[in-house]
Amino acid sequence: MTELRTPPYVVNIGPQHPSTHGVFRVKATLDGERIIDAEMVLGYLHRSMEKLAEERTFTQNIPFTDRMDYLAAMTGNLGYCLAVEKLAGIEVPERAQYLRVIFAELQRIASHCMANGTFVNDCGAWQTPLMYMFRERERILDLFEMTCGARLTTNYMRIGGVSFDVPDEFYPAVNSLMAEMPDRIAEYEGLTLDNEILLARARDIGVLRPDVAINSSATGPLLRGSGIAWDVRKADPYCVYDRMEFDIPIGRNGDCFDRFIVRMEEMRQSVRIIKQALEQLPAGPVNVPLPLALKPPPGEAYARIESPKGELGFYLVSDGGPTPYRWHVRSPSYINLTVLKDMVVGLSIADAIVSLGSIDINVGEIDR
Amino acid sequence: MAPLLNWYDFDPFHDLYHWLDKHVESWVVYLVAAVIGSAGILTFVGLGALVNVWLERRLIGRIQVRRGPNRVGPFGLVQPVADAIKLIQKEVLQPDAADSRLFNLPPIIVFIPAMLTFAVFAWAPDLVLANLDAGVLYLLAISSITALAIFIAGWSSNNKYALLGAMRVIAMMISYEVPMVMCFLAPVLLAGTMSVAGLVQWQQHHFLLAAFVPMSVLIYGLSATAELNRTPADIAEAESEIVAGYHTEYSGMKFGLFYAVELINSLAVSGIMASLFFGGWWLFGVEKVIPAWIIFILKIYFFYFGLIWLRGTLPRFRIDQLMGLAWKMLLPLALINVAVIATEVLIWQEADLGGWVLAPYAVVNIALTAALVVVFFRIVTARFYRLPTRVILVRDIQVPALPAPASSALRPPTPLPQ
Amino acid sequence: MIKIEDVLVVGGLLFAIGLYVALSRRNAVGILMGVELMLNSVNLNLIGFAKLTEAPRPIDGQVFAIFVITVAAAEAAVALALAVSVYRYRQSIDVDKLDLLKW
Amino acid sequence: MTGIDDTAVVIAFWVMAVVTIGSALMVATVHDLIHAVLFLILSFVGIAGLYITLSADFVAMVQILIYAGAISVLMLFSILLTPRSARDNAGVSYSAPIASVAILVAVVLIYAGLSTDWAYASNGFTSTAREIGNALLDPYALPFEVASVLLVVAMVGAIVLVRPTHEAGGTPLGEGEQF
Repeated sequence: MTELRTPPYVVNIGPQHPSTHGVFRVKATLDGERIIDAEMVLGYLHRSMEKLAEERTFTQNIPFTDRMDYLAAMTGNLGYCLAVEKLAGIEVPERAQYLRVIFAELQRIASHCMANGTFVNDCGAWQTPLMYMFRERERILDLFEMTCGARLTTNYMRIGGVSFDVPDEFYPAVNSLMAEMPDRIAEYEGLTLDNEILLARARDIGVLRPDVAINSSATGPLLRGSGIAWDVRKADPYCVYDRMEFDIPIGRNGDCFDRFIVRMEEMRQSVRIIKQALEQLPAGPVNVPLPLALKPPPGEAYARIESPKGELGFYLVSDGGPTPYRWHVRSPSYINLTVLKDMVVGLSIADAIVSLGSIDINVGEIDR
Repeated sequence: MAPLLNWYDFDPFHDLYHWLDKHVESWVVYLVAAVIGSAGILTFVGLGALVNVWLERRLIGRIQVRRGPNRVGPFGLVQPVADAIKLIQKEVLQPDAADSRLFNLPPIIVFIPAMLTFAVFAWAPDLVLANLDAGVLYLLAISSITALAIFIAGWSSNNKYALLGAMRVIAMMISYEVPMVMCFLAPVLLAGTMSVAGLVQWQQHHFLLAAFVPMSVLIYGLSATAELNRTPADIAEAESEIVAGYHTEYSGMKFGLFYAVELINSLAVSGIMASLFFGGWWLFGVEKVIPAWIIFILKIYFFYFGLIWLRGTLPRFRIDQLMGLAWKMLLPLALINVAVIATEVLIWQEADLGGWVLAPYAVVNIALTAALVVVFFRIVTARFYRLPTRVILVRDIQVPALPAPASSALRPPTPLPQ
Repeated sequence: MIKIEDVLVVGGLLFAIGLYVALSRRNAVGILMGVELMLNSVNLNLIGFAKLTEAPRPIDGQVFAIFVITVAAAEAAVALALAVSVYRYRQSIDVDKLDLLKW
Repeated sequence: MTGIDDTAVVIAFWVMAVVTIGSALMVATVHDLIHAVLFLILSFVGIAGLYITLSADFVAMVQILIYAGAISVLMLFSILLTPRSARDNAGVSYSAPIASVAILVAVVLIYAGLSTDWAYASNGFTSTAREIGNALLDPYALPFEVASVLLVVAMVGAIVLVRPTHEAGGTPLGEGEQF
């Protein structure tokens, strides 16, 4: 099709499009079906969180982090709380640290289920893999619900710990889920990884070279898919990740398929971490008493965690008052999205959608 | 039992026909037969569309570990009616810049080939609405009209997604018609007739054609999904890529018509598959116990189930992959198939062998098909299995040494002014 | 009663319309459409003769029609390829503008 | 038997004739080239109907398959490959003399058809598909082979024509041209 020149024309993929995972627009210039230029247009979901946060107290800002990456609220909470704790110098009780790890990893599994399910959807499957993965995501959300009462926007992590200790019925539920999970992941893999159509759609599509990945500061499965073993949990351990044993999965080729299988394997590693954390879970308080209006000393702090999408960083500046002076988020979705243009120019629309799906963006986090 | 069997064997119609034949002009008989037959087919198709809505949603639900519609009526059986009422109530929008004269045509035009297909099916030994001499060719000819309707829909919507969908349909239709014609050639050669009823009759005397032309069955199955716009070949309405393809701009009952036609076409394709390759109403003598048309409908639904299964299982091809499949895989296979079958028929006729020769033919053809498909499949998929489909696990952070970045990236720090 | 004259009248009208279209269009595809109409009218006549006149082997008319359709398909493919390639060089398929051989 | 006198067939013939001629006239008169092609398709389908009334069902199927399914689709394709500005169905400025020539041709053809003394018959065909097949492979075997060669040549020719040459990668499209 490329040789037979047709007049180039512009197609707006989004903001209302089944595959943009929210409201975000790719202004694609097409020659036939081939994309010759792509321009990301962001801001349809901008809620001005960073500015709003400057008017609210440190504690009041936690719900914002739920609503950034609403598919991974736990990790959003965690990153912010870590930053505030670093700023104010708060020690978190050990049990809370373990609970944070458990819930962050559960959230990672849930988020990866969603990411991989929608990725196969983007490849054209008719919802089936998504439904399979939702089955387990549902049980994880049930665990969240029994612990903190919310399923999606959990607001569970608090400054100085977590809001509630886990109830008694949590342990059998999480244990049975963790016992089943490896089989389930094997089931997903059996259903997808050896499917030639999926391979044809995702192998060698949207290849991100390692040097480009590093130069564009991509993180998370996107970076690991390109074959670079980088994980904030290993590089800069927070909570109790340094006591956990887990491996970093990396891809070989840096294509969409590699990102997909990296996520698959990360789920398995998360199960490993959760099992270890449950074994080591000590007794004790789950948070420390803090004043209602927390006033960290003047200064700045940056805390980063490995969220399901990549490196989630919170940069906070305090002027000694009850509200942050500056509240900045390094959101992985936003930074990972910047490589999309390099990936998709020259590909067809279908491939562009697959590439976009493989980055696993969340527009709530991009636009904040 | 005999009187009971009568009414649903459609024998009264035969009597009516013979009675009419004696009393009125032949064209009146023809007209009456056509009206009754069309009414019967319309009934079947109308009911079929309703049943299929329920069946498809329900089965896809099963495949997707959920329940599917189960609220409206027992087992959600009234769901299609609820769907239809909803669709009728919805506002029918039309884009301002649409070509309004053309915009309203496609939902009607797509119905024509969908309905016409059923005319040549042999529902029972003597129950054919139009026993066309060139029935197989007729099936191919009218299937091309669907693509035209889809093209008009995509073109007149004045929507870029719709136009992309329309272009995809046209390209795909041209490509898939070729292997489809080729794969129909094989059974026609073997049976020596192009009439669908004739093919069924041949199978009654010999055996299911699927045993002798397995390659055609495979090729037709794949081409049919492309012709139907169902996964894995639903590139014309690829939801995740071009929203809804050619029917992006259709709403309300206009969309409903497209939806119904898709289901009816699925039935039609299943019917073609059942008649041409799997014996139509014939089933090893069972048709003497159960009315033949019930057997035929059951066969149709068997293949329809296969289509639903495919939809629930497979991702979608990319357009160029789909084209490649047609031209690089299906067409050579179809040509080989035709050559083999032609040779066999030649040997059969020239050497004046009996019907027994079909048994070794079946064995040879099935073995050949299996071998060829495996070989082609290996060749096509070798590229994807170049790399393992599992990840590498590493214990620790390791950042490989990268080639030095471009000069602009690293600058020596500028000394501060004194 | 349909006689051969009826077919010939229809065919003649169709041929005349095709001729008009072929001669009066500026667009190359339009000209091709006219040519196809003319070929079709010829086919109609051939099939009419096959059915409605005496012949030693009546099917010949239909065989001829098949050949005409074959040739028409080949001709359409080449003509449209020409139109596309002309368009590529001249950005137009308006035959009035293809006057390179005029001086 | 000097013609077809089955009432239904006669009615069908004239209905199809009106459809064919009417849509052919529309081809000559509509402004949008796409509409013209669609009317052309209707005309082709009408001609296929005429074939059926003249008991040429095989040729009718081939007609729909080739004309409505392939040639017109090719036309639509090549129209879509050209920009919107080139998609009018305008006639040349001197269309009046052409129309008179066409009318003259029609008159001559119809007069010739009506004035000739035809050997009327109404031939029946048992199975046109079989008869055509036998005719193609027996008396017309050579033309049949030649036709296949012609098709191959046409296909190769078409591919060669649209294949881009490297030095003349085609002048880029007009800047403002968009769909």
